[in-house]
Formats: sequence, C-alpha cells, structure tokens
Amino acid sequence: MDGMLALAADNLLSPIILFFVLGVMAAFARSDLSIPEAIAKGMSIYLLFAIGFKGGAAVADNGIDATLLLSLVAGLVLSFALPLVAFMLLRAMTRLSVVDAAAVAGHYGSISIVTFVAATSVVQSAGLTSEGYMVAVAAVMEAPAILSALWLIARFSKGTTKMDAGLLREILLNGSIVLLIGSFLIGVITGTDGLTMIAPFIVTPFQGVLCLFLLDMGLVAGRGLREARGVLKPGLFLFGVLMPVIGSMFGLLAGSLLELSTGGIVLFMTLAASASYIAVPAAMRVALPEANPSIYLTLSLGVTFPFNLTLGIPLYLAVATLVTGG
Amino acid sequence: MDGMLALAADNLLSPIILFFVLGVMAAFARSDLSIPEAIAKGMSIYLLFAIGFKGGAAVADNGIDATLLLSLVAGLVLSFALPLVAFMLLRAMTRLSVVDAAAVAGHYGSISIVTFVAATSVVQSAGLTSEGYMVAVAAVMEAPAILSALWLIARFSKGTTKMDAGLLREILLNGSIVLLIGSFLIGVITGTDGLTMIAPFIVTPFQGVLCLFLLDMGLVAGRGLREARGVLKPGLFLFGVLMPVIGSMFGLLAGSLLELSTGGIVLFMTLAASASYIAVPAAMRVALPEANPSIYLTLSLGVTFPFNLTLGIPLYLAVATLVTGG
Amino acid sequence: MDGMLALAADNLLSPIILFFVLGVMAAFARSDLSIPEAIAKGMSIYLLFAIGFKGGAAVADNGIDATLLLSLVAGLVLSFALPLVAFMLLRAMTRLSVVDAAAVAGHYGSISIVTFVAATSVVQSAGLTSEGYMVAVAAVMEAPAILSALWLIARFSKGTTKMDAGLLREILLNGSIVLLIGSFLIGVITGTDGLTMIAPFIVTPFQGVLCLFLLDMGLVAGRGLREARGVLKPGLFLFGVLMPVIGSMFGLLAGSLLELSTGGIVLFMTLAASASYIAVPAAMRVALPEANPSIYLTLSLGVTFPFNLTLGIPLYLAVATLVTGG
Amino acid sequence: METHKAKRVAVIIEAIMQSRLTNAMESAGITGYSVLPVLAGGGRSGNWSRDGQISRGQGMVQVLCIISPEKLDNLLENAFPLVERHIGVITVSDCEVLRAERF
Amino acid sequence: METHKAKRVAVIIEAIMQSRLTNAMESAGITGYSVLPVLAGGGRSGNWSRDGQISRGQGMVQVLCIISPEKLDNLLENAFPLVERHIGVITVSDCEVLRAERF
Amino acid sequence: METHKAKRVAVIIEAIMQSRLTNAMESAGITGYSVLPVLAGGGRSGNWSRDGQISRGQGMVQVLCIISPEKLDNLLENAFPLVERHIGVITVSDCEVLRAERF
Ligand SMILES: Nc1ncnc2c1ncn2[C@@H]1O[C@H](COP(=O)(O)O)[C@@H](O)[C@H]1O
Ligand SMILES: Nc1ncnc2c1ncn2[C@@H]1O[C@H](COP(=O)(O)O)[C@@H](O)[C@H]1O
Ligand SMILES: Nc1ncnc2c1ncn2[C@@H]1O[C@H](COP(=O)(O)O)[C@@H](O)[C@H]1O
Ligand code: NA
Ligand code: NA
Ligand code: NA
Repeated sequence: MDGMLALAADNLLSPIILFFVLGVMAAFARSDLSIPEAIAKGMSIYLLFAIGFKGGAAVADNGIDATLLLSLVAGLVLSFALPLVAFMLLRAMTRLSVVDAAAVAGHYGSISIVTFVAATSVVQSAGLTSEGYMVAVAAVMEAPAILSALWLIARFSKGTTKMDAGLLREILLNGSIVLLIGSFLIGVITGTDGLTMIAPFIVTPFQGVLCLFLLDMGLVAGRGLREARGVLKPGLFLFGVLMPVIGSMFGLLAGSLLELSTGGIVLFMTLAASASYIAVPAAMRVALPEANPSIYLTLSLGVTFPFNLTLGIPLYLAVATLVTGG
Repeated sequence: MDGMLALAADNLLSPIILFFVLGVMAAFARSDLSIPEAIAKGMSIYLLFAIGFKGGAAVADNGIDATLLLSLVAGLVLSFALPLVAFMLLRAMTRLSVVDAAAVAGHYGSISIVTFVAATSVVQSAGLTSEGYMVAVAAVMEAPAILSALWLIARFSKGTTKMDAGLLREILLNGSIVLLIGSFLIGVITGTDGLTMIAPFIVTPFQGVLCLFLLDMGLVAGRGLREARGVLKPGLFLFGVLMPVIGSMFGLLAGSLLELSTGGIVLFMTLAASASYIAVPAAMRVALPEANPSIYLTLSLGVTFPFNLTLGIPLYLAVATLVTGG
Repeated sequence: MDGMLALAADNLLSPIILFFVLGVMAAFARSDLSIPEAIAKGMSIYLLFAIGFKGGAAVADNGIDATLLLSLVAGLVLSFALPLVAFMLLRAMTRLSVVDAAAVAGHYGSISIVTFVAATSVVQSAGLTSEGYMVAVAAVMEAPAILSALWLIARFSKGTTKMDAGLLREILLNGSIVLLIGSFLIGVITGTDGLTMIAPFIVTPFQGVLCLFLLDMGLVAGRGLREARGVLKPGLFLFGVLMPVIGSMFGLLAGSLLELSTGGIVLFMTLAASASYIAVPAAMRVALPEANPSIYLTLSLGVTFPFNLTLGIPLYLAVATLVTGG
Repeated sequence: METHKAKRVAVIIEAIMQSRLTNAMESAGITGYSVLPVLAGGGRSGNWSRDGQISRGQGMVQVLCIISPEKLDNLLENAFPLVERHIGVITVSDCEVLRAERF
Repeated sequence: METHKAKRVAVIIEAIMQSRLTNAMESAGITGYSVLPVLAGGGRSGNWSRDGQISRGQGMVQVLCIISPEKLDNLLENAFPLVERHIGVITVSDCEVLRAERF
Repeated sequence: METHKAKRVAVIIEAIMQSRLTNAMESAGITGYSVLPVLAGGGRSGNWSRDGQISRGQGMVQVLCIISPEKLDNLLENAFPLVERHIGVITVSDCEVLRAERF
C-alpha cells in the first residue's frame, strides 16, 4: 500500500503529469495559451510513428511470441464486449437516454493511445519490460467498440443509425490505426538496424515531445470541462472513474490468462481502462448525430483520461505487480 | 576594446545571427521563402518550454537564491519605469503624437524573449553562468509596461483607452507568460531528474531550433522593414538603437545592486534593453487602436531587435565583464 | 549483378522506402491518414536547412575544390539541355500536345531535392563520401529548365507564354533555392564549429524526419496516382521510367568528366535523373496555364519519383561504382 | 462586362460530413464547389473553436457552391437529407457570374 | 424547397477583437455565428499577410452571422461600437435560409 | 443604422495568381481586399484538396473585395484578363455597407 502511494506520488510529480496539469490550469484560468492544431496533430503522428516502430522492432528482436495472435483476439473481444458492460452501468447509474448511453459506451470499449503511451513510460520507469506487440493490440481495439455501440442502438432504441459502407471503411482505415500498424510492421521488418538508424528521432527526444503533447491535452481537456460543466452530473462523473477500474479488471483477466509479462498486463489493463476521444467521437458524429457530443467527450477526455493518467496507471501497475508477484 | 570587437565579430559569425541575416536578405529580395505560421508558433512554444524548464531545473539545483525575490521586484520596477524614460526620449527626439509615443514606450518597458534566449546562448559561449531564475524575471517584465503606457495616455492625452477587465486578464495570463512560468515551476519541482529525462529534447537540439526560429524572425523583420520604410524617420531610428543602450544601463544598475553574477547582469541588461513585439502590440491594438502599429512594430522588431542581436548583446557582455571585473 | 540486386533489396527494405510504400498504400486504400500541410512544409524546410548546412560545412572542412565551379556550370548546362532531350522523347513516344510535352520536359531538367537527399543517404550507407558542394549543384539545377520549357513553347507552338519579370524573380528567388544556398553558405562560413553546435538537430535525427517526410510523399503521390489514373497512358508511363535512366547517363558523363568521387557521380546522376514536383509545376501554372497539371505532376511525382527512390538510385550507384572502379 | 444570374449556396457543416455532402452533390450532377475552413462558431449546440476543441479536426467547414438558378432545387434536395440530422446552416443568395457557361 | 428571407452579416475584424465581438453579440441575444480565417488583405492601413506579418496571430478574421431580418438592427447596434475605433469592414446582404426557426 | 449599397466581388483563383490579381487591382486603384483560404474544391478540372494535393501550396484562395458599385466595371476589367486563362470563378453580389466613405 505504501509502495503504491509512493508510486502514485512519483507519477504525479513526473514532468509529463505536471505539464498536463499546467494545461488544465491554464484552460481553467482562461489563458490564451494554445498549441496550433497542426503542431498538435504533428505530435500525435510522431507518437504513433514512434511507439508503433519501437513495438515492431521489439517484436523483431524477441521473435514472434506464440501469444501474439491470442492477444490480438483478446483485444478484439474486449473491445466488442466492454461497451455492453458500460451500457448496463450507464443505464443503472445515470439518466442518459439510450442513444447517449450507447454512444458513451462505445468510447469505453475503444482506447486512448496517449494513455497507452503514458503507461508504457510508467512501466519503463518501474524497470519492467512489456511485449512489443501490445501496440498492435492497441490498434485492433480501436474500432470494434463502435460496432457494439451501433448494435446497442439497433437493439434498444427505435432510432436508426447510418452505418454506411463509407463509415466502415473510415473506421477501419482510420489514420491513426494505419500509421500505428504500418509503423509496427516496418519496425518488425527492419528490426534493430532500423531502430538504431532512427532512434535519435523516435527514442531519445520522446519524453520531451510527450510533455508538450500532454500540455496540449491538458489545455483541451480543461477547455472542454469548463464549457461542459453543466453536463457532468454526479452519476456520470462516478461512471467516468468507475468504468476504467472495471475495464482494467477485464484487462487483468485477459493479460493473466495469456500469461503476459507484468508490464504487458499493465498495458492491457490500461487499454481496457482507457476511453477513445478521437476515433469513436468522429464515428458517432456521422452515425449517431443525435447523441450529445459534450457528454461523451467530457466523460472520456475530461474525466477518464485525467483519472487514468494520474491515479489509474499507478493503480494498475500496483495491482498487476501484486497479482503476478513481480 | 579589442576583446570586445573580437566578441562582436564572433557573435556576428555565429550560425544564429547568420540565419537571421539570411531571413532579412530573403525578405528584402522578396523571395517567397516563409515558415508556416504553425511551425513558427510551435518553435516559439518550444523555446519557452525549454528555457523555462532549464531555468527551473537550475534553480532546483542551486537552491533558492536569496536574491530571487528582489530580482523579481527589480524586474517589475524596471518594466513600469522604462516606458516613462522612453516616452520622454521620444517626445524629445521625434515628432510622434502622444498616443504613438506612449504606445512605443510601452514596448520598451516589456521584453523580447528571443533576445533573452540569444543572450543566454552568448553568455554560455563566453563560459559564464547565470541565475536560473532570470527566466522568471523575464516573465514578470512582460506585462507591467503596458499599464505604464496606458497611464501615459491618461495623463498626457485627451484620448480615452479601453482598459477593460478582459484585457487585464489577457495580459497577465498571456500564453507565453503562462508557459514560461509554468515550465519554470515544473523545472523547479522535477529538478535534475526531470531535466535528464527530457534533455535530449530541450537541450541538445536547442541551438538548431533557434537557428530556424531566427531565420523566421529575419524574414518577418525584413518584410516589416520593407513595408514600413516610410515610417522610419532618422529620429525614430536613432531612438531604436539608443533606447536599448539606455535601458541596458538601468539593467546594469539593477543587476549590480543585486550582486548578480556577471552572466546574470548581462541577462538583466538584455531584458531591459529589449522591446516586446508580441504581447505589447496585441494589447495596444485592443486598448489603443488609434496608435499606428507600423511605428511600434517596425521600431521594436525592425530596429531594436536586430541591434540587440548583433551589437547590443556583445556590448552588454563587455560592459558587464568590465564592471564586475570578471 | 548479384551485388546490385542485394543493393536494391537492401534499399527496398530500408525504413525510408518502407514508409514511402506505407503512404502509397494508405492513399490507395483511401485511408484518411494525412500529415498537416504546415508539418509537411516544416519538414521540407528542415531537410533543406540540414543538407544545405552539412554540405557547406563539408566544403569548409575540405577546402574549396577546384572543380566546384565547373560542377556548377555542368549542372546549369544539364538543366538547360535535358528538357530538350525529354521533349524529343515525348514527341516520339507519346501523343502529348506541344504545350503539354514542353511542360513535362521542363520538369525533367530540374530536380527533386528529396530524391537527392535519399541518394545521399544511400551513398553514405554504402560507405562512400561525396563532394559537399553537390547541394549547390542541386540548387543551380532547379530553375534553368523552366526557361528551356518556355523556349520550347515559343519555338514549336503558336501559343504565347507569360514570362513576366515577376515570374523570373519568383523562380530564381524561390524559397527552397534561397534556403538551400543560404544554409550552404552559412555552413561554409561557420564550418565544423557551426556543425558541432547544431549537429544534434540536423544530423542525428535526420533519418527519422526523412522517414516521416517520405510517408507524406507516399500519401501525396498515392492520392495523385489514384485521381489521375486515366492520364497514365503506357507511353507516358514508359517515358517516366526511361527518362530518368537517360538523364542519369548525362549525369554520369558530367560527373566522370569532372572526375568527381564515386559518391559525387551517383549524386550527379540522381540530380539529372530526378524531376521537379514543386518549383517547376508552380512556374508552369503561371506561365503555361493551358498545360494539364495532372500530366506533369503524375509523371514526376507518381512515376519518376518512386522509380528513382526504389530502383533508380541503387542502379546509379551500381553503374557509378562499375565505371569508376570503386 | 456581361454577367449572368446565378445562385450562391453556402452550407456550414461538420468537417466529417464534407465528403458525404460533396459526393451527394456530384451524384446529383453538381461538380463545382469550394470548401472553406471555419475556425470557430456558436449556435444552439454551444460555442466551439478549433483551438479549444475537445477533439480537434472535428470542426466545421463551409461548402460553397455557385450554380445556375435552375439547378438550385436539385442541389437543395440532394444536400438537405444529409444535413438534416446534423448541425449546420444552409444559405442561398443571388449573385452574378462571368462566364455563365461554366455553371 | 421552402426558404425564408434572412440577412447575412459579415464582419472582417482583427483577430484580437473576435471574442469581444462575439461576446457583444451574445449579450444582444445573437448566438449563431461562424468565424472564418483571413490570410491576407489590403486597405487604407496598408497591406498585410499572415506569412509576412511582423507579429503573426494578429491578423484578421471574418465573423459571419446569419440572422432573421428583424434582428439586424439589434446586431448592428451592438457590434458597431466595438468595430468603430478599429480597422475592418461590415457588410450586410440578403439571403434565403432553410429551417428558418433556427435564426 | 444607415447603410449604403455596395458590391461584393469574390474571385476564387489559384494561390500562385493571388499577388498578380491584387497587384492588378491596386494598379486599377482598388486597394481594399481580403484573401480567404480554400481547403478543397471541385470543378471542370477535377477535384483537389490541400491535404491530398500532389504539390501542396498550389491550392486556391478566395479574394474578396467590397467596392462601391460605380467601381465594379473597372475592377472586373482589370481582374478578368488575369483570370481568363486560369481556372477559377468570379461572382458579384449586392450588399450593404456601413461607413460607405471607405469604399
Ligand atoms: N446563425 C448562424 N450564422 C452563422 N453560423 C452559424 C449560425 N448558426 C450556427 N452556425 C454555425 O453552425 C454551427 C452549429 O450550429 P448549431 O447547430 O446551431 O449549434 C455553429 O457552431 C456555427 O459554426
Ligand atoms: N474593400 C474591402 N474589401 C474587402 N476587405 C477589406 C476591404 N477594405 C478593408 N478590408 C480588410 O480589412 C483590413 C483593414 O482595412 P483598413 O481598415 O482599410 O486598413 C484589410 O487589411 C482587409 O483585410
Ligand atoms: N461552381 C463552383 N462553385 C464554387 N467553386 C467552384 C465552382 N467551380 C469551380 N470552383 C472552384 O474553382 C476551382 C477550379 O474550377 P475549374 O476551373 O472548374 O476546375 C475548383 O477546384 C473549385 O475550388
Ligand atoms: Na477501453
Ligand atoms: Na525592455
Ligand atoms: Na533532372
């Protein structure tokens, strides 16, 4: 317990978290500090490129692990299943309409890649390693949850959704999925040689870029929270911190069954715990325009993301360490 | 004297200055070379982030210096006072109206962060160190001069200014102040550990980014000069090179009284000598729309900035070395 | 022959090429992956800045080579002459109108700086060195081909072109020429000292940035090819792979006569083989609006660029090694 | 200079709907349009801005379409169903064009 | 398709004045607007462009506001004092809107 | 509030032609204009978009010019030759302005 508190404190005082907090505070104080859209997008491309490639190079280094495929399948299943859990919880805990509840639920089956990156960095600082292919698991978990959300609507509401072929392609060939998987594969192909060649770009400056990126996330999350105060009823807020913990338990289960390393389990827990704030919102705007975006965005980016970043990840690390005994 | 000439020559032939000159020449030749706005803004965010953090980490390393607080106060006083000096000088040397003179004066009480960064790099090359908290001094000197400018108008002109509460907040919570102070504090909190973690991002590539940034500054300053040729009457031009030297003397006085290190004194002189070209112009457009922006922008960015960059900083370094005898 | 195949295979599996392929595939699959325009422009500024400076520093290191001037002249001559070759070939091989053929021809006299950068990196991996001033040769080869294209029109068509003074200035003071030559000169002036200072920015992360940049090139080339399928008649396509090989022979001749190093010859071949896709298209839109941009853009960026990147450069390297015997 | 009557249709719509709208227009035989960026806005669903947006890239754009008057109804009928369930604004105004044969 | 008369008010104004203008509009009960970027311009105070500007970010924007005709005077009266001392342009034109209840 | 009749001329033109157009306007004594970015478009020469463009930076822009009606012909005559050989669209519409002395 003490160890866990120390861990949480350590995490809370890392530059990464502090820059996130700076962003939130600047937004609350209505400072005009802002990162240009192109720079923010550029940094997120950098992060995807870097973690995809590093994951791939790690796989090339260790050889293909027998559990790779099973992990992908487990990720798929979780992404499909978690929205159902979230939906039931939301219907029980909040007064959201079916449409809004389904839309929110979809976000929690999918993942947030920055949360994943932050967890990777915590895992590393704790001196643990993890399976390089966890980035591939992250990629396959992005989209399925959207289908679950649409199924929930079809099942529980009279409303119609517009799941056209175009949308399906957009979801599956989403830029961040393509970049993550593509960089992963290139990492696998070029291996350690490739990594050595571009390490001064994707390894050494990584933490610094992550700080700036989280500053931007803080600004955006803070602005979102300020605008959407009215939306955040207590039940909803509670869901926003409870659901990631529940999700993480599913991740723990999957990771343990697959006998992943402790670090790998932490990452799986984090993936299951995190909520999408880019891919799923975009799909929801197309397929489910009636759902209120400020509800799902505020929950996912304003509540669950900060929770995971500050308390969640250290918690998942502590639990995983406890369970695997090392 | 010889040493100083060598110093100036050295400075003039550093990549940083040469890229600035390249930018000015490209602008004069009407080349279409330009740095995208988002990249320029991204680089300035990078510079603020990096120098704030490094300053904070240095303070964490050396312990809080007793003179920190006094230095901040001295900075505040200078920022309030220098516009009065500048105003009197302008009324004596030029034929500017009260409104234009007050607007220009406000710029010279405030500071230019890039000039400060360039000075830091010269101080370093000269093998000197400086107080890490000088970046905090820079931050507190940004805004007060604006209030002085508005006071000058209220005192000497019939015109009214619009100093609404919104403007005051905008000035104090100006993005660059928030980022600089925020990064400084995070540097103080995370100290050397934090710095080690992100040094490959904020320390090693710093000089290179600074070159590109100054290329952009040169382009923008050059374009400004080309468009505003008509504005630059001899008296005004003279003010643009005289005022920084006078300002630097006030900085020298403050730095000497505070018994700062030689490097610290150079930085204080540079802050006092430099003129704002972002924060103050923006405030002036809101509060004093009648003042002619091409006058204050041309003076601050087209005359004083290049002067400080090329001749001013080596001069301040030579004088400070002479005065402190080290 | 075996060695050459191995070389080609090596090249094809380098991260740089693989990221280009990823971009093309993403575009073909109509993924929404895209690099923001400002970031793409920022990266191209970075590349020009870096190779210009490195080239200049290398010249400073080796002393001015007697053949520098002759190489520049040879570059000029090639840039003027190659469009004539290309024009004849196009008139023989395709059914393009005089206007379209002249416009395309202009592109092949000029150069693609990214192809040049990729060749530099292949030359380096092969353990060869090259003359630092080849970047200056690249710069002088950008513009003359445009004049040849306009001359071809004047000579062979009744159409009029609008070669106003403004256009001439735009072509000669084109941003990328100014940045390349400017950085080169600053590299010459500041030499190894300057390079040491900014190497962590322009040397170590270079390959990584290049990967991202080629990802973007792949996306753009892929989208162009997808949109312009109809344009690519067999004769045209054949020209797009034949012309670079012919061009490279002229480059080989020039490089051999000048007795450049093997690496230098490879770069000269690459310059002659590559086709412009920024400077020349822009000039053509102004001077020759009747020419169909999708023809010249598709050929230059969709056919010749990928050809050079994947097969051309290894071929030129093999040939140059054969000819110089080492 | 001789000008001809035309209609200027401006649709402010979410960026993610842009390609759906222009595809629908193309199917209806309307191929000329331009898309302009929108930085910020306000409406019944609150204020937003590209900078402060929870998820950037989900802002709005303005699709501008100059057409000859007789094609207006066709355009509106094809564009409207797409916009109907979504937030946004459609305006139509009169204008004059040179080179009428192009519209 | 049924359309209704409305007014299109376009205010080109310095970016730093944007929030002051939209706040003033909101106080006057006008909540629908869109802000479009402006890249460059020229006028009595000379030419400027976002690229070559001495201090970037101080460019201009265009605030676009579609309102029902009876609200026009209210808007102009509230917007004008803000714009008055500043550089910029206000234009008003007629347009038609679908879904008139929104304006 | 008192308004005055004016013309709103909008020219969608390739970015590389922008300075040539505004220069031509200035020579014709017309100094007030604003340039707006265009992200994407479609027309007789196909579709393009700033993101997917073979050579970025070669997109289009919209040059907006508010003028008093009597200057319209002068503007069109000076602008037209430049635009004539190039792709793009010119529209003219009626509008009202405040502070008519400025136009
Ligand atoms: N009256 C209006 N004038 C101009 N733009 C508007 C107007 N109403 C809405 N918009 C734009 O359309 C978006 C969505 O509007 P709404 O559906 O009312 O929330 C706003 O954020 C604005 O960008
Ligand atoms: N007649 C006009 N048409 C379009 N935009 C204009 C016009 N006049 C001024 N502007 C815009 O408003 C800015 C300031 O104009 P001014 O106050 O005349 O200097 C210019 O830089 C343009 O962006
Ligand atoms: N009818 C139209 N309405 C709006 N923009 C148009 C129209 N026609 C053409 N454009 C714009 O002008 C560009 C060139 O048109 P075009 O010359 O028809 O290929 C297009 O890519 C659009 O950006
Ligand atoms: Na999840
Ligand atoms: Na100062
Ligand atoms: Na060539």
